[in-house]
Amino acid sequence: MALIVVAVFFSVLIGVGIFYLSFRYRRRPGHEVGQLVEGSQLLEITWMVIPFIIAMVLFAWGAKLYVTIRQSPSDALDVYVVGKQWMWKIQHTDGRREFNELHVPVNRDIKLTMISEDVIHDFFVPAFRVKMDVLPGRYTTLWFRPTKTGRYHLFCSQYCGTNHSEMGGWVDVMEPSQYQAWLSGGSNSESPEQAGQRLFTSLACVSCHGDLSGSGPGPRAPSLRGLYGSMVKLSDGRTVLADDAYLRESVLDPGAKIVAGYDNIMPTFQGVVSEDQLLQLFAYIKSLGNQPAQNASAAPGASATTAAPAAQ
Amino acid sequence: MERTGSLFGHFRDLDQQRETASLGMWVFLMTEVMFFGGMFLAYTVYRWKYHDAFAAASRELNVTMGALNTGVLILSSFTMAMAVWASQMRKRNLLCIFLIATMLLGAAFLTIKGFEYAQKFEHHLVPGPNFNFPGPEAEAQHAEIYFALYFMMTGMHALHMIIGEGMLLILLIYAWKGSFTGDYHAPIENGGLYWHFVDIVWIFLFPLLYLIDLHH
Amino acid sequence: METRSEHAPEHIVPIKTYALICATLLVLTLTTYLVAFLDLGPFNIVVAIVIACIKASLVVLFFMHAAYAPRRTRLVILAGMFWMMLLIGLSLADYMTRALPR
Amino acid sequence: MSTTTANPPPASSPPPKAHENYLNANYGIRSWLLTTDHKRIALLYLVSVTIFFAMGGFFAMLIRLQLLTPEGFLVGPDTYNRLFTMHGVMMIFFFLIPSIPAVLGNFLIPLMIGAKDLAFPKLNLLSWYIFNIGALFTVYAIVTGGVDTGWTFYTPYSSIYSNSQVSAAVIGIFITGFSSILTGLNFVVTIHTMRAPGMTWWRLPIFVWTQYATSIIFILGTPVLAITLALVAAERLLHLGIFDPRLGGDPLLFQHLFWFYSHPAVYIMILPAMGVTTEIIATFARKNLYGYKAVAMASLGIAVIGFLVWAHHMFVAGISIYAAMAFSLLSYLVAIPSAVKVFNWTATLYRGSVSWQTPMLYALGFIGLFVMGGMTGLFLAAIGADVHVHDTYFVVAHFHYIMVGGAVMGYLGGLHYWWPKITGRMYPEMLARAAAIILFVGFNLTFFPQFILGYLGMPRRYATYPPEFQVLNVFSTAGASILGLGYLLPICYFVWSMRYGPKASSNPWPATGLEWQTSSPPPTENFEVTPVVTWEPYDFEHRPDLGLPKPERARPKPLEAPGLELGD
Repeated sequence: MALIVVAVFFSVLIGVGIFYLSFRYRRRPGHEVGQLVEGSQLLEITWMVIPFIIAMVLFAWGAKLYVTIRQSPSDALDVYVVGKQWMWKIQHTDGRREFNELHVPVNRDIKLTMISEDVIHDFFVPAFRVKMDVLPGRYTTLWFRPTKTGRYHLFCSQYCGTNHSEMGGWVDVMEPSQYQAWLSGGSNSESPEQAGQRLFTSLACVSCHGDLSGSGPGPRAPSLRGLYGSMVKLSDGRTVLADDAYLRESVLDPGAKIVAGYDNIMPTFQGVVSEDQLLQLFAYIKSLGNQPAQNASAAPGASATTAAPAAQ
Repeated sequence: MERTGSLFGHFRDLDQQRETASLGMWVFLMTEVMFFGGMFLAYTVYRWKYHDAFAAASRELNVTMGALNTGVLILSSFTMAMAVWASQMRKRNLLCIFLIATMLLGAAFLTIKGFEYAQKFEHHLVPGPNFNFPGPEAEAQHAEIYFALYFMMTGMHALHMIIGEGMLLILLIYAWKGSFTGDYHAPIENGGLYWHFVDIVWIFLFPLLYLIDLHH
Repeated sequence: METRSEHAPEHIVPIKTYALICATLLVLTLTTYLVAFLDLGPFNIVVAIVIACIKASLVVLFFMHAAYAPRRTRLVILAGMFWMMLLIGLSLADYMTRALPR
Repeated sequence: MSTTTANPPPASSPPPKAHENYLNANYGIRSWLLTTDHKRIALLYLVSVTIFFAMGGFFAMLIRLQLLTPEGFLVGPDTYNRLFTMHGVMMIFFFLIPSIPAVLGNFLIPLMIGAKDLAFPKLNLLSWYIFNIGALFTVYAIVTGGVDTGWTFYTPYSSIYSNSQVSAAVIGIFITGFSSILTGLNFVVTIHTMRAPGMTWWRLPIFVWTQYATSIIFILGTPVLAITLALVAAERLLHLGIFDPRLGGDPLLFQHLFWFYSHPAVYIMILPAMGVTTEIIATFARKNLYGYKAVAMASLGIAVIGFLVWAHHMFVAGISIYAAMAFSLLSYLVAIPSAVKVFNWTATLYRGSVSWQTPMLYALGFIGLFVMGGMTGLFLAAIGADVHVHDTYFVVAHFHYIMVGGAVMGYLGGLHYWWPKITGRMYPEMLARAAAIILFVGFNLTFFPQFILGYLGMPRRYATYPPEFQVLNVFSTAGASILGLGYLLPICYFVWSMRYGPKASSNPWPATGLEWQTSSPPPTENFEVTPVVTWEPYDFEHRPDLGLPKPERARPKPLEAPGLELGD
C-alpha cells in the first residue's frame, strides 16, 4: 500500500532526523549555545509544496477507491438487511431468510440494501474491506464481490447499545452449486414477492392501485407495474427516480411526492407496516419488472437487477 | 487586584480597560452567534426537507403577535441605545428612565410570548405525547419537528431575554447609585451590546418561524 | 495589527440617528410582514432573509456602534458570521448533494 | 543591548531567601477559593484535572483488564459500555481539553506577555467553578449508574434508546462547555489587549500563538457542542424530538453538529502541546526557533482548516459521495501546516546545543508520536481506506497517538519545564528521565498493537471479541500497565519536590521567555515593574543577561535549501 510506504518513509525520516541532529549537535563544553540560524523562505515553501503534492496524490487515490466502493454495480445480486438491537435480519430475493448469517455465492457482485429498526448500526465485513452505517429511516447500500469461498466475520461496528459486541455473525461464501442447494434447502417459507403480494391485498393497496395483473392504471391511483427503476413525473413538474427511497417515502409519507394527474388521497402506512414488510412489498413491486415498453430504456439497471435472480 | 477609582489594578489605563471590556463582549456575542447557529442549521435542514409541513405548521402561529413582538423588541433596543447615550452624556436620571423603559418593553415581549405559548398548549401543539396536529400523519410528524424547533429557538431566545432582564435590573441599581455616569460606563455599553444581540436573534426568528408561507 | 494605536476616542451618536434607525427598523418590520402575504414563489424566503439582514446590519452598525468601532471589533464580527456560514454551508453541502445521481 | 527594566536576579545568582511570591502571599482556604490570581487559578485547575485524569485512568485500566480475554475478563457488556464511555468523557471533556490551556495557559499567558493578570480575573475564577459544577453533574451521572452511549452521544441511541444517565452527563458537559468558552474568551482578549510594551505579535512566544489558536476554537466551536447537547437533553427530558427518526428526524444532523465542535476539539488538545514542544525545543537546543513566522501561522492555519474537515468522521455514515470527497480533500490540507511544524522543529535542532534533559525527552517523544499519529491520520483521510479502518481499533490507536502521545506528552513535558517556575523547586532529574522513557515505551507497547488489531478488523467498543485477536490485546494490556507506572511516577515525585525539591533559580535552564525574567515562583503581581521587551523571540545570541557564553561563530551563513531533513 502506497499509504504505508508514505507513512513509514516520513516517520523514519523525522525519527532519524531528530536523533541524528540531536546527537550531532548535543551539548558539549565549548558548544554551550546554538548558533543563530536564519530561516529560509525557499525551504519553508519547499516543505509545504512537497507534502501538498503527496497529499493530493493520496487524496485522488482514496477518492477513486471510495467511488468504487459506494457505487453498486447494476447486475448485483440483491440482498436485504434489517438491523435491530442486536441482530441482523437478512432476506434473500429468493425467499430464504436468515439471522446473523449471510450466505452468498462466490465471484458474484452482492448488493445489500440496509435499514435499521432502531439505532444506528454498521455492517462491517473486515475480510471484504467494506463497511456502511445502517440508519433508521433511510436505506443505505453496500456492495462487495467475494472471490474466495469461506466463512468471514461479520461485525456491527457502530456502537448500538448493550450487546453491541455480540451483534455479529458470519458471511458464508459458497460455490454457486452449493449456494443453489442452500437456497432450495431452507424451510418452505414464501418468497418475499409472494409475501409482498399477500400484503398488497391485505393492506387494501389493490382497491386503489388495481390488482396489477394488466398494465392499465388502477381505479384511483397509478399502476405499480413497471414502476421500480422508472422515472416518475410528479404533479409539481419534477421527475424522480423510483428507487427504494422513493417507494419508502411514498408508503410512509404519501403526500410528499404526488404522481402527476393524481390526487393526494393515499393514507400513510407509517406504523402499519414494519421494515421487513416494506421490503417485501418492494420485492413484489420489483418482481413486476419494467414491462411497459416506454420505461425500459429509462432504467436499464433496474431491469437487470430484477432479471438476475430469475436467471439462476 | 485592587481598584483605584474606576481603574482595575491589572490594567495600565482607562483606555486599555475600556477596549478590553468591549472586545470581551464582542467575542462573547460571537460565541452566542455560534450557539444559535447550531439551531439555525437544524432549522434550515428540516425546512428544506419538509417545506410543506413547515409551512402548514407555521400557519398555526399567531403572526400578529409575532409582528407586534418584533416592534416591541425594536423599541426596547432603541431605549437601550438611548440608555447608553445617557450614560455617555453623564445624565443619571435619564439613564435610569431609559433602563426602566427597556425593562418594561422586555417584560411586554415576554408577556406576549407567554400568551403565545399558552395558546400552543391549548391547541396541543407542544411536542410530546399530547401533540395533535390537524393533517395527514406524516405531515403531523414533520410539524412536530417544526414545533420542537420553534420551542427550542424561541425558548432559548426567551431565556436570553430573562437573563437580560436580570442584567438590566443590576445595571439599574448601580446606575441609580451613579456608578456609570462618571468616566466608567463599560457595563452599560456591554449590557447594551447584549440586549441588541438578543434583538437581532429575534429579527431573524420572526421571518423564519412566522412568515414561511402566508399567502395560501 | 497595531492595537496600541487604536485608542479611538469614545464616539457619541446623536439622538437623531438613533431615532431614524428605530423608525427604519419598524418600517422594515411592517414591510416584511406585508410581503409575506404576497406569493413570490421561491423569492418569499429570499426577501424575508434580505430584509432581516438589513435590519440586523442597522442594529449592529448604529445601535451597537460597530460603524465607529476599531477594526479589531469588525474583524470579530466578520469571523462570527463567517464561521456560522461555514457550519451551515458545509453541512448543507452534504444534504443538497445526497439525492444527486452518481 | 537587551535587558528588561524589570528584572532582579541574573540567572546565575541564587534565589533570594523567602521572597514574597504568589504562593506565600497569603494563606488559608479562602485565599485560594476566592483568588483572582491567574497563577493560583491555574493550580486549582491542576488539582481538578489531575483528579479527573486519575478517574479516567482508572476506567482505562479496567477496560484493558476486561480485554485480556476474548469473552471478557472482568465485567458484563453493560458495565463495559459504561466504562469506555466514562473513560472517554472524563479524559476528553474533563482532562485533555482543559489540561494545557487551563493549567499551563492560565499560568503562563500573562507571564509570557508581561501582564499582571488575564483581562478578566473574576471571569477566570468563575470558569473554574463552572468547570467543577459541570464535572459534579457528570460525576453524579457516574455514581448513579453511569452512561453507556460512548463519548460521542450519537442519536438516536442517546436520545431515545439508552436507559442510562445520559441527561445528567450531557448537562454536565454542557455546563463545562461554558468554562471552555470563558477561558478562550479571556485568553483572546488578554493576548489582544494586555501585551507589555514592545511585545509585538511577532515577538510572542509560540506557546501564546498556539493558545490563541486554541482559544479561537474554544470560542467558535464549543457553543455548537453546547447547543447540540442541549437539543439531546431537550429530546430526552422535554420530548422535543429534533433528531427523532420516528418523526423524520435525521440522525446525521446530530453527527454534523457534534463533529463541528468535536473535530476541532482534537486541535484544542494538540495545538497547546505543539506550543509547549516549541518552547522546550528552542530552550534545550539553545537556539532560535527555525521558521518562527511559519510556525506561528501554521498554528492559526490548523485552527482554521480544522473547522473545515469534520465530516471525515462520517465517511461511512451515509453522507453524500460529493460531500465525502470535499471533506477528504480538506482533511489533507490540515496535514500541510502540521508538516510545516514538524519540519521546523527538526530544523531547529540543526546547529543547536542539544541537551537531553527531561522536558526535551518529552518534546522529542512528542514529535515522534505525533508524526506516527499524523501519518496514520492520512489513512483515515483517504476515504477509500477509511471505509475499512473506520470504527476499528485503528482509529482508537490513531487518536491515542495524537491525544496521549501528543497532548499528554506535551502536558507532562510542559509541567516539567515550568515546574521550577510554578513551585520554585526542581524535580529529581534522573527519576524524571526514567519516567519519560517508561512512558514512551509503555505507550508504544499499548497502542501500536492496536493499529494492527484495527487493520485486522477488530471493531472498537467491543466488550468481547473473537479469540484470534487475543494475543495483540494481551500485548496492549501489558503495555498499559507499564504506561500506568509511568503516570504514577511523576505524580509521586512532583508531590515530593513541592516540599523537598532543591530550590530553583529564576531561570534554571536558561530560557529566553519573559516568564523566566521574574522570580521563581513569581510574585502575585508577576513583575515588580512592567517589563519592556526589546529582543526577538528565542534569541540566545544577543542575551547577555542569560549568562551564557558567546557561540563560537558570530555570523553563520543562512541554512541552505532542501536535504536538510536528512542532516546537513
